[in-house]
Amino acid sequence: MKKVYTKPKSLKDAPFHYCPGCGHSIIHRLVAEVIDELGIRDKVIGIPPAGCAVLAYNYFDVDMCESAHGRGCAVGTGFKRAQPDKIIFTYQGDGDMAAIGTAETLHAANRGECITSIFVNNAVYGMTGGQMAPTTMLGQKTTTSPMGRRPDVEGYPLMITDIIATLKGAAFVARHSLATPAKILAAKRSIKKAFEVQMQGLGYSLVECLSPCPTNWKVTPVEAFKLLETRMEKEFPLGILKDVTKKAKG
Amino acid sequence: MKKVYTKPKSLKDAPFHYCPGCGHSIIHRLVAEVIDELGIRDKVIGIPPAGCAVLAYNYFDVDMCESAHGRGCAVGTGFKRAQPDKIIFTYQGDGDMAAIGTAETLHAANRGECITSIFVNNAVYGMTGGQMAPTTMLGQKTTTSPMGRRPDVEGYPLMITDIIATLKGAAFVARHSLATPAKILAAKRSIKKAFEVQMQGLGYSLVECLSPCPTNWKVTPVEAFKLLETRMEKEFPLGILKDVTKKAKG
Amino acid sequence: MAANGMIKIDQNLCKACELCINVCPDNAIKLSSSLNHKGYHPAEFVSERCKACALCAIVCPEIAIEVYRDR
Amino acid sequence: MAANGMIKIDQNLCKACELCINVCPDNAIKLSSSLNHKGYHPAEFVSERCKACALCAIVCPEIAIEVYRDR
Amino acid sequence: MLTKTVMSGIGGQGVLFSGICLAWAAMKEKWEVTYLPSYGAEMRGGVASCTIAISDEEIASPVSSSPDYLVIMDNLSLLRLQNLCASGGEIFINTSLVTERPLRGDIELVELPVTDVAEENMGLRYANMVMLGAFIERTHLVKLSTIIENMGEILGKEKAKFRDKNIEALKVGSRLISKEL
Amino acid sequence: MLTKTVMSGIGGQGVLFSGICLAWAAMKEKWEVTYLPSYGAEMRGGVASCTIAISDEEIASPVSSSPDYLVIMDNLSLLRLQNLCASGGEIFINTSLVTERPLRGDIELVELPVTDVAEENMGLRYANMVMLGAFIERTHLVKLSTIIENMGEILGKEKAKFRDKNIEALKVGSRLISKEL
Amino acid sequence: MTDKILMKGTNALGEAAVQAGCRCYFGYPITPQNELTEYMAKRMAEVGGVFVQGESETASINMVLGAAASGVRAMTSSSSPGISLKQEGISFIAADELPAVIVNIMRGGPGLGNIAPSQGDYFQATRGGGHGDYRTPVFAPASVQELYDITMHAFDVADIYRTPVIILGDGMLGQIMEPIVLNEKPKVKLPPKDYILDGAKGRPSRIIRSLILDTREMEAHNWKLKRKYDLMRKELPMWEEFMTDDAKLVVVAYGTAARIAKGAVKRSRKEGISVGLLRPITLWPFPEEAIKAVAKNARVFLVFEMNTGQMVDDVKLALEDNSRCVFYGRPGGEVPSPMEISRIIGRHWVQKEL
Amino acid sequence: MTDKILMKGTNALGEAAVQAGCRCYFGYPITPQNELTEYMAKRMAEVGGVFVQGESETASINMVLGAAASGVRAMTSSSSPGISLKQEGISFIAADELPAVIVNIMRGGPGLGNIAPSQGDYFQATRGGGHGDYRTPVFAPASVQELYDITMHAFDVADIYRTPVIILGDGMLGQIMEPIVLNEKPKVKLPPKDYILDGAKGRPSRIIRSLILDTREMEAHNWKLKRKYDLMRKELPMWEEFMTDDAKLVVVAYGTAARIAKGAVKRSRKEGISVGLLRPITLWPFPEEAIKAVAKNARVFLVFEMNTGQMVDDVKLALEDNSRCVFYGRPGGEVPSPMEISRIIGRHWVQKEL
Ligand SMILES: Cc1ncc(C[n+]2csc(CCOP(=O)(O)OP(=O)(O)O)c2C)c(N)n1
Ligand SMILES: Cc1ncc(C[n+]2csc(CCOP(=O)(O)OP(=O)(O)O)c2C)c(N)n1
Ligand code: SF4
Ligand code: SF4
Ligand code: SF4
Ligand code: SF4
Ligand code: SF4
Ligand code: SF4
Ligand SMILES: [Mg+2]
Ligand SMILES: [Mg+2]
Repeated sequence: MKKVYTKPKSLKDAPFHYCPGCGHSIIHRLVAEVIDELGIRDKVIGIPPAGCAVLAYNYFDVDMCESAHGRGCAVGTGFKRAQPDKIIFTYQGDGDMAAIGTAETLHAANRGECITSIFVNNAVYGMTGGQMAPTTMLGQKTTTSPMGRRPDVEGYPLMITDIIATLKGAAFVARHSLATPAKILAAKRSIKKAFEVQMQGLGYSLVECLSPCPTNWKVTPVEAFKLLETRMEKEFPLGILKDVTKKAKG
Repeated sequence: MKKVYTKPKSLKDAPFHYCPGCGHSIIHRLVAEVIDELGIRDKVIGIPPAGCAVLAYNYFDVDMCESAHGRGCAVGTGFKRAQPDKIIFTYQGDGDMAAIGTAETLHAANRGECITSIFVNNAVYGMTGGQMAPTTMLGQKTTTSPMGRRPDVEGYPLMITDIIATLKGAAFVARHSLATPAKILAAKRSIKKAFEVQMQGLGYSLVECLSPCPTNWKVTPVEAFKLLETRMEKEFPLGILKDVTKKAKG
Repeated sequence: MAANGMIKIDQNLCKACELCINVCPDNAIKLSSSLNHKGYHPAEFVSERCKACALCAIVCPEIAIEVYRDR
Repeated sequence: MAANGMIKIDQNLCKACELCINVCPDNAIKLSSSLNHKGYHPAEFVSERCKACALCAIVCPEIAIEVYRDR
Repeated sequence: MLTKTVMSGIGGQGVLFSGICLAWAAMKEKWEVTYLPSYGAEMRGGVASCTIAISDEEIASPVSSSPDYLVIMDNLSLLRLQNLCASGGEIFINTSLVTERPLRGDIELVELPVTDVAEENMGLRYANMVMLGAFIERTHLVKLSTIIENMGEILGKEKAKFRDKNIEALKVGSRLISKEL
Repeated sequence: MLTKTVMSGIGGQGVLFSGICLAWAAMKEKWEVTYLPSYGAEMRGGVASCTIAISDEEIASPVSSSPDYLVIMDNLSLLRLQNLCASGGEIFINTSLVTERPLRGDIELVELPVTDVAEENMGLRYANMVMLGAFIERTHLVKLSTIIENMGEILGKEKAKFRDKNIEALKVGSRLISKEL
Repeated sequence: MTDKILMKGTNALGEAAVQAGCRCYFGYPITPQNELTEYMAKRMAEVGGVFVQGESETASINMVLGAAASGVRAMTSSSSPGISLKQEGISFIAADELPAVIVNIMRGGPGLGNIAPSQGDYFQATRGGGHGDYRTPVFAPASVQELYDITMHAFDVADIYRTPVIILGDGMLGQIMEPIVLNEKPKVKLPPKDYILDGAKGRPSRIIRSLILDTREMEAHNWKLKRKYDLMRKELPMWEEFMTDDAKLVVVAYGTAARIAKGAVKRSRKEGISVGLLRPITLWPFPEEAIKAVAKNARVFLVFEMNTGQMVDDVKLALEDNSRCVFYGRPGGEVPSPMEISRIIGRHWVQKEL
Repeated sequence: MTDKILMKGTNALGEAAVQAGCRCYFGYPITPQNELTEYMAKRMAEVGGVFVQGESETASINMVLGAAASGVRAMTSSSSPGISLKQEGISFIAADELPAVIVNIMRGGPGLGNIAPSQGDYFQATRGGGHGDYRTPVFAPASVQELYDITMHAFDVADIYRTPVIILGDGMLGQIMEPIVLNEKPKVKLPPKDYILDGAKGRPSRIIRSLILDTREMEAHNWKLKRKYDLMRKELPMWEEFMTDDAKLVVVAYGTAARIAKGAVKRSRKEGISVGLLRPITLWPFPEEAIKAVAKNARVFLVFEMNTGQMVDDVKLALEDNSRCVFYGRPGGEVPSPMEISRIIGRHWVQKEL
């Protein structure tokens, strides 16, 4: 029989340390598959975050450089400016990208840095144990919003992806979800597009993936994936928010 | 004869240290007039920036607390949360608010902090001698964009005010210009509105003022005021970008 | 019509999240009654009806599933 | 019709930016030929035609101008 | 006398709570006591463990490089910790999940199928309490009655509903030892 | 011998450039030299000043608490600096703008209407060069010719167009002294 | 209440803050101190205080500044990398002379390091990791009870001297549970807060600022701060001595390291070694006089730190004789056993022929 | 070129960086070092290098990390408050063992302070203001020529030891213009950059990281760094001695303070006082051995700093006799004259009956 689905080459042979049903490793796989398909493994430099994916360098079989919490896009800028021919991606959680890293993310996008950000939105701080994230939804209970996020006290879920889509330096911006296999494949298509846009030198690209954190949502993995559809996608509408290659054609 | 225009009471009797034709002192006067008119002098706490207006506490006759460069909205959050009955305003330049302070500004707005930011956009770092600001316009020469700002290298002017207007926590957001007496008076109306919105507890309010920096633009004051209209207002369209009180009525 | 397929599940990688079970259109997977060395009851392939659609592999967070097709 | 007005310019506050001169609809202001102690040729009020419109005061960055009206 | 116990399992097995129960009881019985959880970068699926030191005088180090007692709830824990146990110490093993055994001869093994027992009686999640009941019945570090009396307080209001089943599990555990003896 | 000169005016009057010219010439004439601008929070309108130290040996401090020469281009500078000048020192005053005079009797005053002179000849902005010409003609700290020869290099390519008028102003300034003598 | 309760270090700290009247907490999650942030989230809601999860550590410390300038007792907490991000803010708070309590539950470093107990931030805490001439009192409790008591004290110290105060713990102190007594906060006479900004009502407007362009004024301010620090040096030092009376060898250690050292001292005593422990509770001001006093009898000082050697400088500065000072370090999160330290004690005992 | 040219400190530094092969500069404006940032903006464009004005100091230092990990010589610069904001990043670069040059043109502090020459950041620079056990070489040049030469050296040191290096100046050194010779960069054998990330082409993929969860590994890394620092302590110290041979009193001062002290020494010598100057050029590693050597003849050390007393600790640590050490400080930006310092020298000369 023919093997039709197996581990991508750009991943090492290490078992993941993530919780059962965590979205991070699915997204790792998508990125690795894209790297394989584009044949760019030997040109890629990845920048994992401080967050549950901090150990991503143990999984990706490409050059990887850790970043301080939130500074992925600044570190990425350093790499890209120093080596414009390399392909740089940052991999960041919602806290990393949209709280402490707000300025770095926004300004890298605004400068049109040709880097790609994979933005894993699980609406919570996973690694540190379930605190409120900028993307925590109204009413959602976390350890630091024990009464559920209240708009008048903790503010609103921050739509950082939508903000970035408004920036002229951003070339490709999309939001996806891992809720179903079809959606997972759609996310992969956008990740591929994001890398391609970078390779064409068109500017900053970002793919947000709504991703489950069963542990901190305190539900089973299957429930968590359902919540992606029934809850998160309502707050964070899916879609391609910006694609300069489309505009060019249109 | 009746005195019809004189110094507002909320300003001290100190001559300004600003350069000839600088917009900062005009904006100081507008804010002071609004404080006088609202009768809130004894409830106001102002937060000047690191920037040319760093010495604003020498001019305003209200309680004033210096902020580290870019952290005005964080300091303001501290004040407002500790004393919800006080009226807090931050006074910030473009570098302060939209470069180093990006995260603090965005998140305070997103939390809907009931504070008011007066945002002085002169498209340049005034105090430090004319470096590029996030709002420096394409082609504009500064000491750190000596070839003129290039979109592919230095990125685009950051429309932070427009971004803030998209945030649910922001209640009133407007952009004005000092180009003519009529526009100056319009700016004042918005500043007043911004304070009122704060007093009504509706959320974050921000008034951007396009303001001349003749020194670093290397033109005469009269030319600088003309450039406000012929150049800056083209890049930064004036208007009230958000007003929740209008929506409530409509 | 449907291809004849099968999957291999690396039982020691599996964390019993049941996502594969949940997506398999043919109910071809279930949890094993034995424990793996991580303490999970891992998923196991139980059916001949697999059409190698790979949905299970696409959702498996542990890349524990390899999919094979007869043609 | 137009009110009769006048302005007072604090010559030591004035930095000769000429903004007032530029906006005055009645050309009622010009730069003085003498220097103030900051080294500027300050603005001075030169006309009887002032209608106390206060435009000059509104633009003056130094709050150097006070406007008076007869009624 | 200073006695140190390390309890270890995979996250979710409740070993941390077991440790707190033990520490709480020791406190109520006026011992000096420290409780130290291990805390890892991994949220779930990783090994969770805690160290409880009980003594009649001030406790210097709350960590333990060679505990007197080891309570092992899963294979990985055994793998990581088996060499730690002091010579002459005892290792309590949850035989329902732990398929391996330590090779050392200088320690005593106490083998208990607590997960199975819990599943049969109160439910899978009470394996930790079954183990704790057995552990106390055998070690006599504290009185089982002290834990039972304080279970309500330990659990707090939010988790009060688990009180009865926890107590039941403790008792089942203690009987597991008595039966064996 | 160590000689320190402080030049001061309001921003835009070009005293910093005058100072650089002086320092440059001193360097070309193989003196040890330091040039230190004051730099303030105020961009324009504030006082701008610089200190030039010229010596035949290594210069310790480039600042000066009691300069030998003071060059004063405006009233505010006089106000701030008049007490600084060393006893027996000289103060060069731009009488076109400086209406005040120092009260001290232990210093020499050199009064020159350089702004007026510049305005009449090359234009207002050359007042600094007129003053420098006069200053050098009187102090002989360096040779005027050294500055003139190096003016092109000092200005650099971008500002080369000012070379001739600068030189002219220097000469006018030096004649201002000669005439007075 | 004198009944003991079992409490986690972070929670004891949080509860003490609440009891001390802290009503504003601003922080950002970071292991191993998340439980403190989470505790404050819960408790501030209960007591009607303010809890804001800042968008970063930088934002949080500046929020503290605003709350402190409002006259409210304010606190933030973090762990090593997050504390580095607060350095600018701490420098500002020190310059503004505002009271604040800053908690650093240290982790292994530098960089991201790990979350194990470590004492790598001693210099940063005691030398002012931020810019400029300032110091902050630094408290290093060694047990949950002491953490509770010292936290209440820290708020008083902050108010009395108008200064940011640092509480320095490590992951172990934060995570450990021990029985404690919830002692009442001692009553302390505090100076009036006549500097706060609460609107210029019936008084002239006030300014809080650290920009002092005039160099003479700036110098005066620096010397004013220095005088304050000198006063603290006199008034604040705290330390514990254990069996130092007849000790020829004295172990100097703080926090978690000191606990272990104490166990080691007990062990070594049983072996007939006359060894004692001097445990600085304030790291700044450093209990120099205590070292000097003990040095009259003791010959050798063994400094034990969970780093590669930082406090050892302060001991040397007090001793003025580096040859009497030896160092043992375990950086990176390995917590040695009392036995290990007593081996080290024994080795030096023999080598130095004590 | 051996012709002298008149050059501003900041520009000389920038030019030296360019000559040393620095091709990536990331910075954020702050007085009194703006001219350096501006110089780099111009020069990087000319030499085809990278200039990015970061959105903050925090961003800039992390950009430096990325560029350094790419194998390109990279630099950032700032002044005191901005340097505080870089502390986390510096700790990461040190942990990652990446080379970088970080310039701090100090201003008065704490807080916003002022922009006058000051030396308040000595501790921050020499003790690792960031978290964790790390050190950075710190160079403190005292003239524009030295600034030029040392900057080139700094890049080599960074590469040789794979470490962030700090160049510590003050507003005066940055702003002053002096004639300098544009010396050529000395040729130095550098280790191969076999750690850089440039795509895993024809080699296994590489990782740069500072997270080391395993405590034993972390400890090993800490000791590895420590060994490197010990090596630097041996190999890096630089200092200047002036008239120390027969000096009974030795002034210890660095940077701008040392210039003034030198003038004072000359003056005092004329009055027959046998005084000398020891000027540390590296502040870390501190030239301890030099102090010890001079201390064989000299009786008293007068430490002069433009702060309230920081380096004085290092002198005391070297002397092991605090009574031989006196301190004179002028914080906040007042630059004393050589005469003032020679007065201080005279006073101690008399008081100590030298
Ligand atoms: C400066 C700093 N602050 C805080 C932390 C602690 N920290 C690590 S990851 C993280 C947030 C994790 O949340 P997110 O970015 O959403 O990633 P996730 O774990 O959810 O994937 C935090 C706060 C840190 N490492 N460094
Ligand atoms: C942390 C920090 N970085 C940099 C500075 C230096 N600085 C002071 S003001 C300023 C920018 C001024 O520009 P802007 O905010 O636009 O205000 P403006 O002067 O133009 O009104 C900078 C970079 C500082 N004081 N602190
Ligand atoms: S905590 Fe959440 S995000 Fe982190 S590994 Fe577990 S499930 Fe994934
Ligand atoms: S530099 Fe520009 S912004 Fe600053 S005071 Fe002068 S004109 Fe105003
Ligand atoms: S490949 Fe498709 S049919 Fe086969 S087991 Fe997987 S999900 Fe089921
Ligand atoms: S999806 Fe993968 S990990 Fe989850 S149960 Fe199936 S095989 Fe196991
Ligand atoms: S008030 Fe109006 S008319 Fe009168 S001087 Fe001013 S601008 Fe001119
Ligand atoms: S606007 Fe004011 S400052 Fe400007 S010239 Fe007129 S009076 Fe003078
Ligand atoms: Mg997250
Ligand atoms: Mg600006």
